[in-house]
Amino acid sequence: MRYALALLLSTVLLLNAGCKREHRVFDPGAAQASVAYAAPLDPVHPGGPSAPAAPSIPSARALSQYEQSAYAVGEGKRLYMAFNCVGCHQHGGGGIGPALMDAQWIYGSHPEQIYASIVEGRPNGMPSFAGKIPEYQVWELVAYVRSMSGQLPEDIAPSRSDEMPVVKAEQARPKEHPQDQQKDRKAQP
Amino acid sequence: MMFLAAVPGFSGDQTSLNPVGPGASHIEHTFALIFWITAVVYIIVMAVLVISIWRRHHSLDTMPDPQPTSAESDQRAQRMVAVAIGVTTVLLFTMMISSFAASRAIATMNYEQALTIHVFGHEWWWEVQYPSDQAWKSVVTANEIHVPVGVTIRIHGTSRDVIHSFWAPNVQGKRDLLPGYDTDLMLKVDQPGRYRGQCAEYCGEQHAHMAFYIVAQSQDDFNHWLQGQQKSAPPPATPQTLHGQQVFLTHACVMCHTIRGTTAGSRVGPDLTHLASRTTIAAGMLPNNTANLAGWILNAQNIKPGCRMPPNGLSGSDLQDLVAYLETLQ
Amino acid sequence: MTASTIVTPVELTESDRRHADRLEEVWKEPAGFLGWFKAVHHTTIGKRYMVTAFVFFALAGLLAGAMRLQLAFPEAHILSNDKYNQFFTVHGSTMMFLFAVPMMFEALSVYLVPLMVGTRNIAFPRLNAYSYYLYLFGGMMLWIAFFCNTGADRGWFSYVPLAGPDYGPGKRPDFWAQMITFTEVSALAVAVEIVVTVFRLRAPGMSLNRIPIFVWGQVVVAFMVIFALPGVVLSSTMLLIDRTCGTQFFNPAAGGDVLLYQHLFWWFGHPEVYIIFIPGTAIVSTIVTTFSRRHMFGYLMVVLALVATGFMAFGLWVHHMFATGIPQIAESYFTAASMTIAIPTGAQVFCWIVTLATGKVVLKPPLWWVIGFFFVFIMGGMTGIFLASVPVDLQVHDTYFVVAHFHYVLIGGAVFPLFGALSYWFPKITGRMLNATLDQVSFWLFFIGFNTTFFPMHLVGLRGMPRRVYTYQPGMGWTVLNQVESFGYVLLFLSVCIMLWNVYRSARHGTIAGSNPWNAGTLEWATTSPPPSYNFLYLPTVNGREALWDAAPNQPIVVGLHDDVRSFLTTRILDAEPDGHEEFPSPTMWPFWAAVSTGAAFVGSIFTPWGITFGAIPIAITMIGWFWPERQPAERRRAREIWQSE
Amino acid sequence: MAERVAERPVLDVSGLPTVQFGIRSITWWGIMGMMAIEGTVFLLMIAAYFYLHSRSVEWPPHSNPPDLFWGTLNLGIFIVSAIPNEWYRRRARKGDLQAVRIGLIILSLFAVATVVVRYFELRHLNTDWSIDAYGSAVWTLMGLHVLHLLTDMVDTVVVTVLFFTPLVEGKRFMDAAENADYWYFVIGAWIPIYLVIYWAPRWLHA
Repeated sequence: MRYALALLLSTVLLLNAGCKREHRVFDPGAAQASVAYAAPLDPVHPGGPSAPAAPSIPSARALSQYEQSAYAVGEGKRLYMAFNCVGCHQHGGGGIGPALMDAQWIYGSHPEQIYASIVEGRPNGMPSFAGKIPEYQVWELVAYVRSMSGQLPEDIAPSRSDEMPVVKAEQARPKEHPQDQQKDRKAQP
Repeated sequence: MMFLAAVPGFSGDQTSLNPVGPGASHIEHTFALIFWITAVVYIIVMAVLVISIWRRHHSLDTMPDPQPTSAESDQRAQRMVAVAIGVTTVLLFTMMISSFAASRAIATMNYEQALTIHVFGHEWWWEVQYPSDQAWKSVVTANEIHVPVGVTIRIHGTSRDVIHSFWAPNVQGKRDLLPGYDTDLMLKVDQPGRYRGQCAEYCGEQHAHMAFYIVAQSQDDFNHWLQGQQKSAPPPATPQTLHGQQVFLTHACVMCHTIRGTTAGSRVGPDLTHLASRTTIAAGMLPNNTANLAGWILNAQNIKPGCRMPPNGLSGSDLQDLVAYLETLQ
Repeated sequence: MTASTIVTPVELTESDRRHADRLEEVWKEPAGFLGWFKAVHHTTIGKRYMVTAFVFFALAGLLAGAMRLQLAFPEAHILSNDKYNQFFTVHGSTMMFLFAVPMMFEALSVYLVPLMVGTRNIAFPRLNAYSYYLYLFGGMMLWIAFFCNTGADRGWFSYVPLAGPDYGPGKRPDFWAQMITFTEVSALAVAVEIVVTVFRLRAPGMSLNRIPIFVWGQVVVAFMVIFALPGVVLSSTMLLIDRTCGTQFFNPAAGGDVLLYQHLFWWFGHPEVYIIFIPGTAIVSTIVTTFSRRHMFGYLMVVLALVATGFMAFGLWVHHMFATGIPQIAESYFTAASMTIAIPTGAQVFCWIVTLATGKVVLKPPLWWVIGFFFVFIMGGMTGIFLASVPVDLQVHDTYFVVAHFHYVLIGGAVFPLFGALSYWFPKITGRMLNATLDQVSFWLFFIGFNTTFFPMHLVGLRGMPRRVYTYQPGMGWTVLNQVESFGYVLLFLSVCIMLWNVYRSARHGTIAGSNPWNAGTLEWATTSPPPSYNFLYLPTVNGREALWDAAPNQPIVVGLHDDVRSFLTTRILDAEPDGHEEFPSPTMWPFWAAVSTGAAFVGSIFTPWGITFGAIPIAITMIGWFWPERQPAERRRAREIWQSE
Repeated sequence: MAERVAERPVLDVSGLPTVQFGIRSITWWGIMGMMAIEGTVFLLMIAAYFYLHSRSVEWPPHSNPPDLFWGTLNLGIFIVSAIPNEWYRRRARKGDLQAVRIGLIILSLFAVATVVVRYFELRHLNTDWSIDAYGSAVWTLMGLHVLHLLTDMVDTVVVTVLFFTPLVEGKRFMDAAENADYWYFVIGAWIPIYLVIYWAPRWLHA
């Protein structure tokens, strides 16, 4: 009995997390459906951390809808393969393009910055996908990319895929948090 | 056995009871045999049960004392039960043999001069390939399998993601497409026509909308169709279709779809080189016409929630031109 | 009857009364709120199992209603595809793992077997309590997750890779897999208790060939549980660690194999079907015997049939996988095996018919439910032959034909006998009769409703409707039949409501039953209704297959057990000659705490692999607390223990 | 004890033993049930191992089989432990307190020893559960037996402690005897698992 009550109470708390994590938005609505176009580049440090966000950057709440939904992150993972990001970045290990599962983030690891990297492209090879990918799918990609460096909760980040395993678990680097993220963590206690 | 399926408004193009190929008809014969045997047995057993209860029943309020059982009546009963079990065994054996015979007949379909067609299950559509030794001759299409009548077909399939099951009941029994396995399914269609098939293994959000059609046609029609499919897409003729092509190549479409003869070459979604030659879109869900095509492109998610086709916020004119262009892809 | 007057005398002598008081003192369940968690008597736990399992049955039934509503119209949008997938998965998983097995096996055997073999409690009563709490927590977990939109959505057998890490985002399949673990542990525990109870705790004289058929059935099931469930324990564990620890069991790219899961799952999954309906057939044998007023015809044949079924059940799991394309020789073998298993079942049917045909049939509600069982279950058996034949199976597999088939087998083979059992044993459990008229009404509603709902499914399946589709397109010729099915659901719903009302009313105002209202022959009727906390005033001895019918005019009773402790008599496995006496443990809170810590470990392991590792510590502590003896009882036992002579 | 009920024929069981061993004890049957369950799990897991082998061209895939030393050492320890195990099992049936105490201490030490060696075994499996199906199978099979071993270690230690409390009684001797029976099962289970994990890769290596 008491345990049942306790369970029910803890559930009410779980409910939020649970519902968010399992939430599946199939139809993101017109705003997010339109393809993402490049934001004007900051001439001073192109694509630098201060790059202004693209006009239709969703609010933090809308963002969390991607970063807290296992389904959205999973979709991001699927698109990461479908759009052949693997071709250059591998499964996060890096190759032609930089690795994504470590802490060296040339252009910053904020969602907006990754968004900009995908939509605008970056010097030395990262192509611009401007106009090619619907907003919400870009955000799903962003969420997945961030999950690769351990910036998303474990119960939301996808686990192994049905491909050749990338690294042995015991050799895998511990998930790293990019510096700017850590700064933020200190900044807002 | 059609009487089991025959109802007004039932086209009979997706039922095992209306076989149009040797595979399905062998199965249908076994089905009929088992059906009649079990039906008769069932009726007899139930009759015996009801009669014996009726003969022996008393509607009493108090429960009488247990009756002594007479040895000789039980011995008679024992003999009867022994006979009944014997009969059961014989009947089971009969049905088993006919089942083996059917399996055998299906298994011995001739692999040699069979036409090979590759079928790949995707969430939630079917990729169909007609391989050929010359690369330019091999054909890729989706959700519509054209076959020549009377020719043995070898469906060589596997899955690109989860387990699907290839099933066109009028033609042949189902066969799972498993990731990591290559499966061969032999079939033959004896009557021209369109036969519907559907994924029969639960495969996620849109398992319900994963249909395909087998189009059986004469050898000549088939060859003609195949040659048509081998061609690349015709270049856009009018300024409208030209703009439509531009829209296709500069928007999300190009990320997933192929149109041979253009720069669009992604294999994530169905090959659209001859989209207009197909009768349905969205894996057999909608008839292929202007309105459906436009609606599908605009917001596939509210037609087939969870499917891989994203909604596209295209302006009215862009959409019109795009659809116009796609409809030229005969 | 003679025996019953012997075991619980009609007029108690002075010494009987003193004896009864002492037993009551020793055996009464602890009182108060905390007492609820300490209870260990099999009747208490058994009743809890029944109520809980029935609640899950009702919940899953409501889900079915929602699904029928969605399917009543083509391309309906009453349930989204995401919701529908959760609904049918939770419906199936609940019915199989939280209703059918716990009700048919755990609930019935825990409550009835100790009474039927004439002992005072089930073997390992604390383990019994533990098993109940685990089952409860497992079920609650699945349903709470479901209400948090985390309901399992990959089907009741959660095939990989669909349920695997790559295609099952979030935690839905993990909750499913852990619910399995919970229920499996509890079922395994009960299986061991039942085997030991029946092999060692039978009343003197109840030799193997005098064990009631119901008990035989439950023993066979217990053994099947012991050997079948490890299969699903393994497959669900592999699924879980594939998802959380990154193992590669089901990843073809890394040498894994998706069929491995299916083999392991069906190694359990097929015996599961028999685990569910063998208790049903055992109930039928019991009711048929009582209401045709004669000993079961062909007792030996029926028992052998049960045992044979138990063995064969392990030889035909592959017939669930014919469509995956297995070698033809294997196909032939499994076809043969699947058809052969019809023979023992057939033999049982013939024996029942003969028993009725040569007996003096008294038509009472329990027998009506059994007649319903005959019509429905045998039909299910017949359609089973279609599935056993490989080629036919390739057409009907995974269509609504199969849905119809297994509902005929499972509802026919389990639910009809269960409701029969309800009206048959209700007087024993509550002490009052179930209202016969209402019982009749709910029977006819259920029988008609069931066939209206499920018979058309055969046809719609033959017309090519696959199972597990959240909707279908107009013009397929499926609409009308689906609407008929949905209408049938309404009747089923009404029937169950009436039954609930009947139970509620009768439990309060039903006519007093007395110890043996059906004048039946098995031992549970040899004590008062409801049974006292010590089951029998004096342990009975047995002189025939139907203990009460065959009792000698002066059937002896067992004396000489300590009545100041919960002592019980052990007898030899074959001839049930008295062998020794031991002592049941006293009521305690520990099993509850052990279950809580086990539950915490299981739930934790959904979110991190460390859940089990750290969870093991509290489990170990609570288990030690559980087994740690108390001082006085130990000393008292030491004072009067008698060692076996080598 | 209930006084006789004169007017009725009775079956007096008051003289029957209350301390029984082996097949005559209830606990023994419970333990047997547990063994049956665990045994089935092990068998199915071994079956799964060979099923995966049948689906793979190379076995073990691109890795060396586990190093023999530690596993074989453990096998040796297990087999040696059978001797004191059998000795105290017999003494327990006689109610020989001293012998059982000594035997239990020895067995606890053996249990701890095997767990320690097991740690080194795991370090020398030459594969990882996340690298391929072979690794997953090996680690899961190992994991199952580790779980099994730890359970029995805790169990043995607890019984040992009990035997140094004033709570000793006939029941405890039954526990001791059954603990010994269970240890036999631990040994018995290890032999096939040892063969599968250490020798199957060598024999099947193609």
